[in-house]
Amino acid sequence: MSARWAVVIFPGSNCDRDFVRALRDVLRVEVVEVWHKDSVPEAIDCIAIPGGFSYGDYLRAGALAAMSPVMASVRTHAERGTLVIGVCNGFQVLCEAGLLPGVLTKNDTLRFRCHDVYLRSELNGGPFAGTGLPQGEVLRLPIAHGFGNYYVPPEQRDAIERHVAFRYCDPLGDVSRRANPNGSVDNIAGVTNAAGNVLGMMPHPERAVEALLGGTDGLRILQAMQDWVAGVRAG
Amino acid sequence: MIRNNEKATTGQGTRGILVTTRIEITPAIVEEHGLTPAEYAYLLEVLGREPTIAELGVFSVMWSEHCSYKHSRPHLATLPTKGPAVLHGPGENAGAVDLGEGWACVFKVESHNHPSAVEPYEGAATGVGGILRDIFAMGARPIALLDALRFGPPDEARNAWIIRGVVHGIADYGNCVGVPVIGGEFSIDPCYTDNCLVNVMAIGVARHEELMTARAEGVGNLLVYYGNATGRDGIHGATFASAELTEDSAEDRPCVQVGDPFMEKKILEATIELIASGRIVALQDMGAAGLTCSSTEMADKGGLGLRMNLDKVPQRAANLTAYELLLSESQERMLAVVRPEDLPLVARILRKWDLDACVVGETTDTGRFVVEHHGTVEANIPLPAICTHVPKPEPVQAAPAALDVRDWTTVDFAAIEWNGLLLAALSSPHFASKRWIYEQYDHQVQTNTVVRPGAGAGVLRIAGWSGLLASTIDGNGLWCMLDPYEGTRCVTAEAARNLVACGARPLAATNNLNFGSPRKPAGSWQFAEAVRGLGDACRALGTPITGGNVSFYNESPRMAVFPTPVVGMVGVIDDPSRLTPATFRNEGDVVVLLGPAATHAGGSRILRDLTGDLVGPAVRIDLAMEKRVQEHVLRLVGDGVLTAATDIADGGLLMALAEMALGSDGGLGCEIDLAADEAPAAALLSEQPSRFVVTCTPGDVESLLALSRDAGVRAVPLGTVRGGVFSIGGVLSLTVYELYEAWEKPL
Amino acid sequence: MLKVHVLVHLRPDILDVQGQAIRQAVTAAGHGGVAAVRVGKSFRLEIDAPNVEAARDEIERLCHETLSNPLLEEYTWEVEPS
Amino acid sequence: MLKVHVLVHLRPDILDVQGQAIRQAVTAAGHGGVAAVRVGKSFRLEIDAPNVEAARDEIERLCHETLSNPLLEEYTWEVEPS
Ligand SMILES: Nc1ncnc2c1ncn2[C@@H]1O[C@H](COP(=O)(O)OP(=O)(O)O)[C@@H](O)[C@H]1O
Ligand SMILES: [Mg+2]
Repeated sequence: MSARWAVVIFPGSNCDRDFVRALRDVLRVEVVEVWHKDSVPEAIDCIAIPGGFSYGDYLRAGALAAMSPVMASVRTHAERGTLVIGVCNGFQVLCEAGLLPGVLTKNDTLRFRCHDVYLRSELNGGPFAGTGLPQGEVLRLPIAHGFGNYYVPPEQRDAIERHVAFRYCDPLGDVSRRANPNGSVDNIAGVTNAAGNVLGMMPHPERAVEALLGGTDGLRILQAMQDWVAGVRAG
Repeated sequence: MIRNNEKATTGQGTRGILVTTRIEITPAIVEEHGLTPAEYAYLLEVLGREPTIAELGVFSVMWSEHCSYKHSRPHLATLPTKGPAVLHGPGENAGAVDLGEGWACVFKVESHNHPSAVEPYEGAATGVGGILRDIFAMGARPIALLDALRFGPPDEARNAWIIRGVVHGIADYGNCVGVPVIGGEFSIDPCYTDNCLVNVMAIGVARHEELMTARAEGVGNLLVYYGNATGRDGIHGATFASAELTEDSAEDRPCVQVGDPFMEKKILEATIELIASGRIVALQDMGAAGLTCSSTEMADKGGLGLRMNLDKVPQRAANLTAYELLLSESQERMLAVVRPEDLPLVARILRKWDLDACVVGETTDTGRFVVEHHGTVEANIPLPAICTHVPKPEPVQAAPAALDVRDWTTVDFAAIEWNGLLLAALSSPHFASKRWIYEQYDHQVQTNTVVRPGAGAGVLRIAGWSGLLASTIDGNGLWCMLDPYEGTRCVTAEAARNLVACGARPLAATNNLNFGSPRKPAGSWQFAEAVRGLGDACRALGTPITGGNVSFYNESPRMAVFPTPVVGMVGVIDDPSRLTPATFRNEGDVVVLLGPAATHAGGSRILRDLTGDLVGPAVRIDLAMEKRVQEHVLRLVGDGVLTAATDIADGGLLMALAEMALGSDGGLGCEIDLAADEAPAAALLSEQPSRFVVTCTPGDVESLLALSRDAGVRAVPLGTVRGGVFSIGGVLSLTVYELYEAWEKPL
Repeated sequence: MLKVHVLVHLRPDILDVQGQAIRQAVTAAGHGGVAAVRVGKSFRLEIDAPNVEAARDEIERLCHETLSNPLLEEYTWEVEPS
Repeated sequence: MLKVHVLVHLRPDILDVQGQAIRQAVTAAGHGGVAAVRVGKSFRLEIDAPNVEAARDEIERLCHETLSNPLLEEYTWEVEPS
């Protein structure tokens, strides 16, 4: 049984079409596009909040989108256990909306960075890893962001440690300072909420789903979500 | 106060109309508007009376070089613009070519040199905005950008500031709108110190039936304005872009525009929805000369007239005058021609994107441009006078400028230590890795990027189309300074060669002609020669010109830029499996040079940087030979013989080999031997065109050489691909790591 | 050590695209009373100078040449109590 | 119409990389006396309210929920003479 996906679109989203294409043409699932002034329909299993520059990223990345009408329905879904994945700007939106801990600030290099990075998966099973993406596995995915520097205040670090999903690492999986492209605390590239059904990450899984474009590691995350929904349905 | 609209409409207005603006048109004001006495006399004749200040402004911008192409048009008319693939040639917002299977590729290049020289960030950003609007105004979704950048040496603080600002401005704008930058150029020469060159090319795709034009039709159709409100920014930008930069330009404040990429993204999406609705008659963005140029060009193309009411124009500054409203170059504004019955639907689509549909006028059958403001007619001008029948400038006596050229043989090559020369060249900003630039650009958004920037042409897939689209942008001011005719032919050939190297068949070209003043003999002659060269090369290579842009007056009191035509080209890889890399792939592959022997090292970028001189003679090209070599390489690619290919251009064979090593993932280098009788200086530094470096497996060498012999193309085995080492027997020996350390120098 | 606070805002005749987008979004989110927003930059500097007089020229140059682009922006500065 | 000026700066315990980069750049450009730079945002708002009291809660909410992110930033605001 295939999952039903929603891709949320804000004015200024620019990875929405890429996400829809990855889901529809590569994963071959059913996708609805949800405009920011509308609500995510009830019968949805997975919500994707794509990258881009929602509202121009004016003020702070993701801050204005976090206030938009569609986010109320995303919140309801998230509380109910629907899987939510926010990528890049989507991650920033989820943090600004308080659905994920922390905040993303300016890269410490002060520059936008677009290139491939390596990520170590810290997920121990669950909806975004399942059995296909073992803990410690190294993925290669592209980043493209100017505000990917993940920050949580020191007093919250312990609390989120269990929810770290991905860390920037070198090709061998070593989490080093050199492998950190943006100054993120503890090389954090992605986190989940405490319940484990909301994931935010700066690297772009939807850009790594075809060998022609340089890699397919992103598919492993999307496929895990797909399998998880199928598993839950199957009971 | 007069209200003699009637008289004005019939062209018999009297001086009385001046009362509406209360500004007397003195000779000083006329001169300030860049009109010569002869041009002003022609204006008076056309109008039959003195102009209002608003009219003077309209004539001034419409007759400026930027809008009227008055100096360049006779030359540009000689360019080849037709071919089996051409759907729209020059004259539209952008050119369009057929890709097959119902797909069209829309592309064009634009410059934003002058704005970038005074406000690099906003100047470059708004340049990106402008060229993107040209693409989506044609009904195409922009899918890629390429940027050709030229600056003075970055060790001067002001140059460094301009460089960083320009790159940052392009990055912020392109990234936000979500169009990947898939290639470009970055070149340094002292001649660009006072006038940087910022040329941006955009590519879009559309289904044939979605293509839109800027030709208005029908009387009584509405002019619908949408996008940002109009302010005072950028007033007289077009005339500004047509004048030399002087000391005062820095304080030329009102010309600076700010970009709003978020608004651009909204008008992009809205425009694509509007066109898909089938309810748009014609469309144009408000670029140079804003509301005036966009509205009058659409009407004139359709042989119509226009009535406009400026009170209806959205405004974000208080008390804007008619003059300002007509000439403002506020960014992110579009103008559509819509049938009255379609207005509600158009407005509904715009509202989805939080945009308003503002009806600012309508088409008429009078052939005149009639503008009202606060109940007064502020302009009433016959359209042909500002759109087509522009005054011809007096021809400038074309004489070749005497150049101080040093012959390459006078360079003391015996004193050259080649290891050091190569490392120094690699770490110079001209040749150093451009990673620091293209990593600031989102080059993957839209998930079509098959070959990312870094080595050779950028390559895109287009979903739903069986081929791959390759594109490149190339220029070489040094070659063109030495000989604008030959140089431009070589530049055009280089662009085609870049495409051929990755396995693409060149399809069509666009160009940006960056020159000094056309009113001076040197500039005028260089321009004429360059255009002649461009035309020759495009005819020989079968790549028609579908559009372009001219940027004159790239000079200051103390220097003029080298004549710098920049050629953008698109090509098609019919069989995606034949995509060929530009970098070494396998240890043990054989390295082969294809093309004529090098005879001299004139025009060499490395010798220019070494000596500070113009080192000649000029590089020349045999276009028949060029075409033969290109066809041969495409044949080899088609037969699957090549494992990698790159063209030889600036930096000669030496740089071509170094770049093939530096771009390879695994640190592959090569061991090369020059023929015993070959002098290293000419062999390694010559920028002689029509040459490629290719590699093949050892098993394929014999057939490669045999095929080359049959094709009449010289093929010389040079050596072998080797891990880690980069050596040229008897000349230099380095490790790939040493090359890399010198090359990877972010600015 | 002198504490100097510099404010840089766009010139009034230049479109403040950020301010415009922020105003629209906060209005849509229910802050109906916000009629206008203009965004600028604030720099808090510490300058090694005994008093304002000694630093005035330096501060002016800093503001004019580095912290603002006079083509687009205007600035004000004041010394803050330390 | 109430004119409100909001200043948002990074919390003091957060490294201001941008401020640091600016300090280095101005030092390199010859402004040796600049010992520290911290960068923030300045918002000039016009709020449709008769007086400060009526608007205080709204302004606080705006600053706290929208104009700043309390994890990173702190804010101050004041009403300016109109
Ligand atoms: N300004 C730029 N923007 C984007 N990419 C660039 C820029 N300058 C150079 N590049 C990329 O870096 C690579 C090397 O540049 P260059 O040596 O000029 O290439 P080529 O010899 O293929 O013309 C190319 O892939 C080119 O597209
Ligand atoms: Mg090149």
